[in-house]
Amino acid sequence: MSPETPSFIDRLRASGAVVSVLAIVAAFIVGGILIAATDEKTTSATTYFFARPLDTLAAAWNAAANSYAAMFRGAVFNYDASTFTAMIKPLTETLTYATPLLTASLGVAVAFRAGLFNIGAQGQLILGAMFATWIGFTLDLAWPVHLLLVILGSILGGALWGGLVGWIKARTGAHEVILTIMLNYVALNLLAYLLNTPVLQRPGSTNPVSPQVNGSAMYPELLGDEFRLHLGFLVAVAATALVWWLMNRSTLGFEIKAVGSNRHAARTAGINTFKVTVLAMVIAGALAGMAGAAQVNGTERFLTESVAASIGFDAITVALLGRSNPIGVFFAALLFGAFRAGGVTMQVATGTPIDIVLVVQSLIVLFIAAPPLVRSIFGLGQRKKRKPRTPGRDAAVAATAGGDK
Amino acid sequence: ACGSAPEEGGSGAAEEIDYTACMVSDEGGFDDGSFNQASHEGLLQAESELGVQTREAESNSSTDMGPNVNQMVDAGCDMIVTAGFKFEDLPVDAAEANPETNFVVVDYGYEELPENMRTLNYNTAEAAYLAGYTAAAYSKTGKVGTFGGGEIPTVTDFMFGFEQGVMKYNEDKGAEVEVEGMDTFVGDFSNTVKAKQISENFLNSDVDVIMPVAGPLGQTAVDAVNESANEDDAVVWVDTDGHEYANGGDTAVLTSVMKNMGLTVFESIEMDVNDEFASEAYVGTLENEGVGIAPFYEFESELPDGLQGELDALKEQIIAGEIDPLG
Amino acid sequence: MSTATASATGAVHVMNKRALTLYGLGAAVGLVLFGFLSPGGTASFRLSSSGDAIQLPLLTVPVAAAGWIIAVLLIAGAAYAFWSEKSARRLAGWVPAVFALLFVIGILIWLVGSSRASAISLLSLLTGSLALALPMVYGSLGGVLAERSGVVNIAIEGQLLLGAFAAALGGSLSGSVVGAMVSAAIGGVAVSSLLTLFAVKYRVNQIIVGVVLNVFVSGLTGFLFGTLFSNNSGLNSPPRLPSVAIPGLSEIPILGPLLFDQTALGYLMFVAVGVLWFGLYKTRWGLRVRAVGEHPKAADTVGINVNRTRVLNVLLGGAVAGLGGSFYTLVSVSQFSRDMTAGTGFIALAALIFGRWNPIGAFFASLLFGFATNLQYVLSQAGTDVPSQFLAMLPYVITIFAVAGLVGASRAPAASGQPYVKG
Amino acid sequence: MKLELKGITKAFGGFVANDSIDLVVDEGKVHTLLGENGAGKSTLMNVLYGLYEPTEGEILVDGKPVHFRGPGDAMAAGIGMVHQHFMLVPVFTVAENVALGDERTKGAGILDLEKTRKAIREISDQYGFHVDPDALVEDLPVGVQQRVEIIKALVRKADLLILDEPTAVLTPKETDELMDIIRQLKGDGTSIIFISHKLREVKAISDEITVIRRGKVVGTADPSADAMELASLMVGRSVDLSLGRQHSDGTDVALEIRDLTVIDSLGVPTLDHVSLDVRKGEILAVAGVQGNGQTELVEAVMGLTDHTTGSIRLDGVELLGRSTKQIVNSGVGYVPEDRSTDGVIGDFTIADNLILNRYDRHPVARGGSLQPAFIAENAEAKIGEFDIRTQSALHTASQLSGGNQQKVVLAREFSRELNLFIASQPTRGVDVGSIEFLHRRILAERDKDVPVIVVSTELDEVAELGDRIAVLFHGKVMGIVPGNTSRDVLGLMMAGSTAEEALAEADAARLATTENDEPQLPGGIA
Ligand SMILES: Nc1ncnc2c1ncn2[C@@H]1O[C@H](COP(=O)(O)OP(=O)(O)OP(=O)(O)O)[C@@H](O)[C@H]1O
Ligand SMILES: Nc1ncnc2c1ncn2[C@@H]1O[C@H](COP(=O)(O)OP(=O)(O)OP(=O)(O)O)[C@@H](O)[C@H]1O
Ligand SMILES: [Mg+2]
Ligand SMILES: [Mg+2]
Repeated sequence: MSPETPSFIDRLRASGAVVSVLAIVAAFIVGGILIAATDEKTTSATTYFFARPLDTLAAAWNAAANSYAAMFRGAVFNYDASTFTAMIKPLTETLTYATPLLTASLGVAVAFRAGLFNIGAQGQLILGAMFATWIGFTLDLAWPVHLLLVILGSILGGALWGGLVGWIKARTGAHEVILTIMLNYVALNLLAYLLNTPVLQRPGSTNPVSPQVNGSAMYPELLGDEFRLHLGFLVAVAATALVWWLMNRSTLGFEIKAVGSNRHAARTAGINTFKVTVLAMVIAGALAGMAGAAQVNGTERFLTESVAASIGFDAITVALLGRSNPIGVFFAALLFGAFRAGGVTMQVATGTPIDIVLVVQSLIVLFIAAPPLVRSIFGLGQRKKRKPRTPGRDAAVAATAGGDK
Repeated sequence: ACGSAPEEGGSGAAEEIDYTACMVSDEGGFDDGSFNQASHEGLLQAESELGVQTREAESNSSTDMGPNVNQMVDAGCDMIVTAGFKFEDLPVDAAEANPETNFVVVDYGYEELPENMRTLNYNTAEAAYLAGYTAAAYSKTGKVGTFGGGEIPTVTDFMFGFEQGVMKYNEDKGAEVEVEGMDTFVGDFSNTVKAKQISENFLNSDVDVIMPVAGPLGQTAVDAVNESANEDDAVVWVDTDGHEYANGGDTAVLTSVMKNMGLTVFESIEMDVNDEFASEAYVGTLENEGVGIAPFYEFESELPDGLQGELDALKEQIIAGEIDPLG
Repeated sequence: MSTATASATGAVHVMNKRALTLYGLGAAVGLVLFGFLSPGGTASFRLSSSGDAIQLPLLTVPVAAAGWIIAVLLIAGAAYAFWSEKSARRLAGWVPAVFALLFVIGILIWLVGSSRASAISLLSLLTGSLALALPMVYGSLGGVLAERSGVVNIAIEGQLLLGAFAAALGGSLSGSVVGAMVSAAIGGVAVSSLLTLFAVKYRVNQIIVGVVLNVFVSGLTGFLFGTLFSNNSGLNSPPRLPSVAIPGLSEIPILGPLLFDQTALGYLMFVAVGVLWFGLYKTRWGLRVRAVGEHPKAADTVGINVNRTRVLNVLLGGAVAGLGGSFYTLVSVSQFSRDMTAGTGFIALAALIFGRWNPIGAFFASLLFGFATNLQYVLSQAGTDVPSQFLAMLPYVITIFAVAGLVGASRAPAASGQPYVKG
Repeated sequence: MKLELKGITKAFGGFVANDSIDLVVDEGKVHTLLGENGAGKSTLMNVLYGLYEPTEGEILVDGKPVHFRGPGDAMAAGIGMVHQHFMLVPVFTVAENVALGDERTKGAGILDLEKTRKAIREISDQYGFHVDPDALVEDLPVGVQQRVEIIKALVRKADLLILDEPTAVLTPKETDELMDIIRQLKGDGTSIIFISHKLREVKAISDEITVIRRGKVVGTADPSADAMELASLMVGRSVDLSLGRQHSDGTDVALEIRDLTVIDSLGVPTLDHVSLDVRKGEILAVAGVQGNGQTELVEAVMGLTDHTTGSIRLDGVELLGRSTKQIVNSGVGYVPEDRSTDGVIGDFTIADNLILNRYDRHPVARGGSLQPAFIAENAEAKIGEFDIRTQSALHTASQLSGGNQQKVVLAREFSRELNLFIASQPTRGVDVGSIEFLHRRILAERDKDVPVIVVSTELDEVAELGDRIAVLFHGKVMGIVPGNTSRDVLGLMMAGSTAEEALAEADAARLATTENDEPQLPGGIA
């Protein structure tokens, strides 16, 4: 068995399910306080707080509870809906949101394992999306073939952009954090440029939008027209499995982890660190590129400047939350997908600004990563000390610690 | 936000009626000091004056726009307004899938409209033309400037109209007022430091009238002008009336190129409430007052006499189709 | 991680192929672009603005001639570099700097020559570079402070943003710029204290904490902006921080307006860069901080409290970055808006790495960014045929070339990113 | 200073590393701690130095109980420590390292390094250290780094100096110099706690010896005691220090190195036209002071150096120009000098470290896919065979002690048929019990007719293992001498004499001094 850095799941187990649940509860409480504090009914009730304090509390409770209930209805199960379809739709929305996030996060995770801090999923996704879109609307092919080409194109686009980072890093030792940040901006500007030229701009339009991709280039919907969930999700699941195999069972994964943990020892053992650095970034880019196809050929159908949304950045958090372990990443991506989906419903139903989702989301990550804090918040005693371990140095940390080459 | 949003449920709120009007913003959000905010005010106006229920959703990213629209449908909205071109084909798909719900699309048009859809577009170049003419007439240095947030038609239309207005002034008066910045774009609609610097670059190179077409970033130009040593520097505001909306606008805003989105959104809702909704591609023009320029307020006295007359004449010519504000 | 026994064989004094390639490439580009592909004509630079006391004449250079001269100098520089390499001499430290400067001047003349501008205001270009760099400088100084003590600070963006927000709120409530700036610093410290709480106390991966804190601050400020500020615009109208020209000095041509007509934040920036550099390299405090960042255990064994040093440094860094954030709402624009820092914190992160974790390096790296960004705006203002999107790429592409070629592998403080556990 | 430790107990979680240890160190005496790897010596010293809080027990300085909350307190009480792994900041200068924590300032916190430089020069002159205060520590040889550590303690006026395995990384000459320094310090009244696995030194320098096993004091010994006796006391069983080996002349030449030249990044040749032969079934020991090209020699053979010219032929096949992977796959086994950096991957499990250089070969992998079952079986087998002390094959390598990490490396390299075996500093920092084991394994490999190169700065090891000994100086071979060549001759060659010169000089010296102050030890190891 290869070593696995403790995954999100491991953390759950290790920190005790109770603590994890409490972490989530704590995050929701903080979010709830924010919601209540800025809720108009609550604030107006505070004006007569001393007369009827319970009013304030009730209003605060209502404000927070309604928001969260809406979030749940939007992300998991809509118990208010009348039809079965509407009831389960939230779950499918969660999966739809999670789809591009999942592969992009896997990309970030693979790079982490190679000791590279890849902030460039955003740019890699854009390149993938450009390739996928172009293939999607220029070619006229039968369905599975066309879609397959689109996926390959997105992989190629992302791989190019990621590989470029790997190559420069391996050749010159330039810090990948700088390279990826810069290439994100370059990709974005390149996209903006191409969307204003005939290469990607919709004929007859002066807006920076691409034509719609052909039906044959689309991921088909999995559960019919009622749901947005598309085949891309299954492809992402397959990619997860593949990455799991890659990182835990394949010789290439072994090399990646070896270089990521100790490039000197890896080199001494005969591993070609140059090749591995480039390949790891190629794979990372390819996975992020696939997210581009999921965006355009799964849900959006056409390409705009905002195709990457904040997926590339969320991917970093997801990868870290999943401890760079494919299975951990999978569940972390679902969690984030649920937040996105739930946030939309919450906003529509209760008018709570969607930004609160970001707050709760980030608090959950922090709390889950620091069980002792949660325990002390809830006044639980320290658990029996586990056997002390050498502090696990994450590959990611080693990565920022410098371009020692 | 620029200025304060009108308080909802203010005085004389109308009786509540069983009608829900909904709105979805693009990534800018309803406080963007631009088209999202302007459209949003139409919704708030409908709430207070017509007594309709409202729902609103901001899109945090492009991925939220589709789900937001769908959520609105599911929430039983009678009308859904989408603000901004970024929704693209999304509202059409939604409109076709939900014939019971009416859709209003701001700042985007389609070749064929579904029965239950109204699009609201604005020929901002017409008003910008007048503003350009005014700016040229006002400029003491003979240099005016404009810049955009991103290079998109809803932005560049303003800029082209403005440029043509200046050209017209040069032609009519034999002047040589230059327009700078036709290629200058901040690159986004949020980076205030960059936008501020662009404004200062203009002022440093003796441009004395700036028209920023960059949503919330327009405020940076107002601030730059208010801070500049030169008393004459001024801003041409866009979308709303900057005299009220911009922070410190009263001392800086020469005029504004107004795009009456709030009003037209309100009117669309009103139509539907009165069962008069019709599928239509509305285009706001000088003629129907969907676009226009704001009064000059304090700057009135600094403009050449007779300017108002010239502007009125130009307006007539544009309405009559004798002048193409896009050149 | 490197131990005390790290051998000297990794020393990088020697020039390598990569640097040589870059010199060659620079010379070749110079020859082809500045020489053969010169747009011809003249390029004019305005050296003073209309309001200045002393008016300087327009500086006009013949583009072709200047291009050839620069090309020849670049070739000479490259030849010198090759010769040094061949004869195994150490290249003098000023050579890369002068080479890069010549190259930038060449590009500048070429770009101005091929633009439609009658004249470019050099002053505006330079003052603008400084203004664009300002929040970046503060951000990267904040980062330097944290990373020098061994804590990776990805949360610069969040510190700037909360600083901007707090300055708006604190300024509006107190009605004074000092109140605003103090609030901004407190905002930055608030982010830092979360960073230290999780990263130092609970030893959560520092990068996770940083990344997450950025999201947290974005969400929090966005939420409060949408609720608190949108209902009370009075909370979002901070006072302005005025520029103060230093009498006399500010009248010096070029340098005067550039350096001596600044806001308090501008003057403070120069002071901060200098003080931090001096502090880090010349004082007891700095020696200890650097030791903690390089080899915490060694510091511990001589009685230095590692985690306390880290906490204090990260907090101080937060105060600096937060203060920089106040630039957004006190100088740049008169109110807070959502996500108004627009990724500057990440560029600041790049700048501090580019600047090799040194305050002065970070300052110049930020300045390079500011310069490239403003060059783009100054050129586009006059009108050029280069698509705006390509001009917009300029700062980023220049940075990539710079880190890949001239700077290369930079060495982070060795313990950066690693929580310290005794024993 | 007189130091007393009374009933010191230190537990990590449930694991007791020190179990009520009593120890008395008298003023001006050298008190040695002996014990296997992991016996708890370093832990005890860390407690004494204030790095660890003792679970129980007390420390008395000159009869008064003291309580250290951190190393600062210990230093203030006059205790200095030179750690097993140096506590120096590599990118700092010597002066900065010495000043750290005890800075002289010009007021207002501004450093006054000149004062520190002066102090360094004074101490350096007094003890003949030859340390440049402005040199960067990372550029210094380990021996000099160690002197910097000692200066750090002396500047702080330490009355008691702890030296934790100070000689593990030193050359014989450096070791001799250190011994002189210790004697000088002792003469000045400084008390010293000395930890070493090298019995020769221990016997030469100690005034008292305390032996620790599994965290407990198991006895004291007299410095004049027999080395075998000491070793047995440490390990708890009888150790046969003499391998009783036969020298071998080997058979056919397997490895031919011709005119091997390596240029470093500064353009300086670190190996200069080196030519060597290694025969099947012989051990060629390569001796030399660190930094004279031994490292480059083995790295060149492994394909790890740039700018390498000449020829390296193994069984007639040219290795130069091939990738490290090709060289490894052609049956070259390699134990690198720095095991924690180059030998193992700390974050990887022991099982994975055991397949680090054949992870992609049958039967570890099939078609790009690792075979976990095989990897697990392999790990169990090797852990048993090499007596690697761990609870599980899934523990990470960083959880192992140095000696056990070394066993992992050796187990990995001996997992396959070898055509050449190279070991660099194979027993550095390893206790006598383990050394015995490791040496036996290396000899066993030779006896399988494999050509072996052992690089060591340890003269005892060189003499013990080498069938022939090559001495490198400044990148050149000073000569190749038989395995039984005396220490004196080897020492001279390492300092730059040719074999002939060295032999002549050593003979002269032997005639001059008939009495030898180093007691002869059996078996030559000790
Ligand atoms: N921080 C720690 N946490 C848990 N156990 C530890 C820790 N440090 C040391 N140990 C355990 O304490 C025991 C003693 O270790 P120590 O380092 O004192 O050995 P040593 O005698 O110095 O060995 P060596 O001769 O190899 O230097 C070891 O078995 C080790 O597992
Ligand atoms: N945090 C820790 N948790 C558990 N065991 C530890 C910890 N830190 C150190 N150890 C153990 O302490 C022991 C001694 O560690 P140390 O690094 O001192 O080994 P060593 O044998 O002295 O190394 P070397 O021979 O390389 O000098 C090892 O067995 C190691 O596993
Ligand atoms: Mg030890
Ligand atoms: Mg040891």
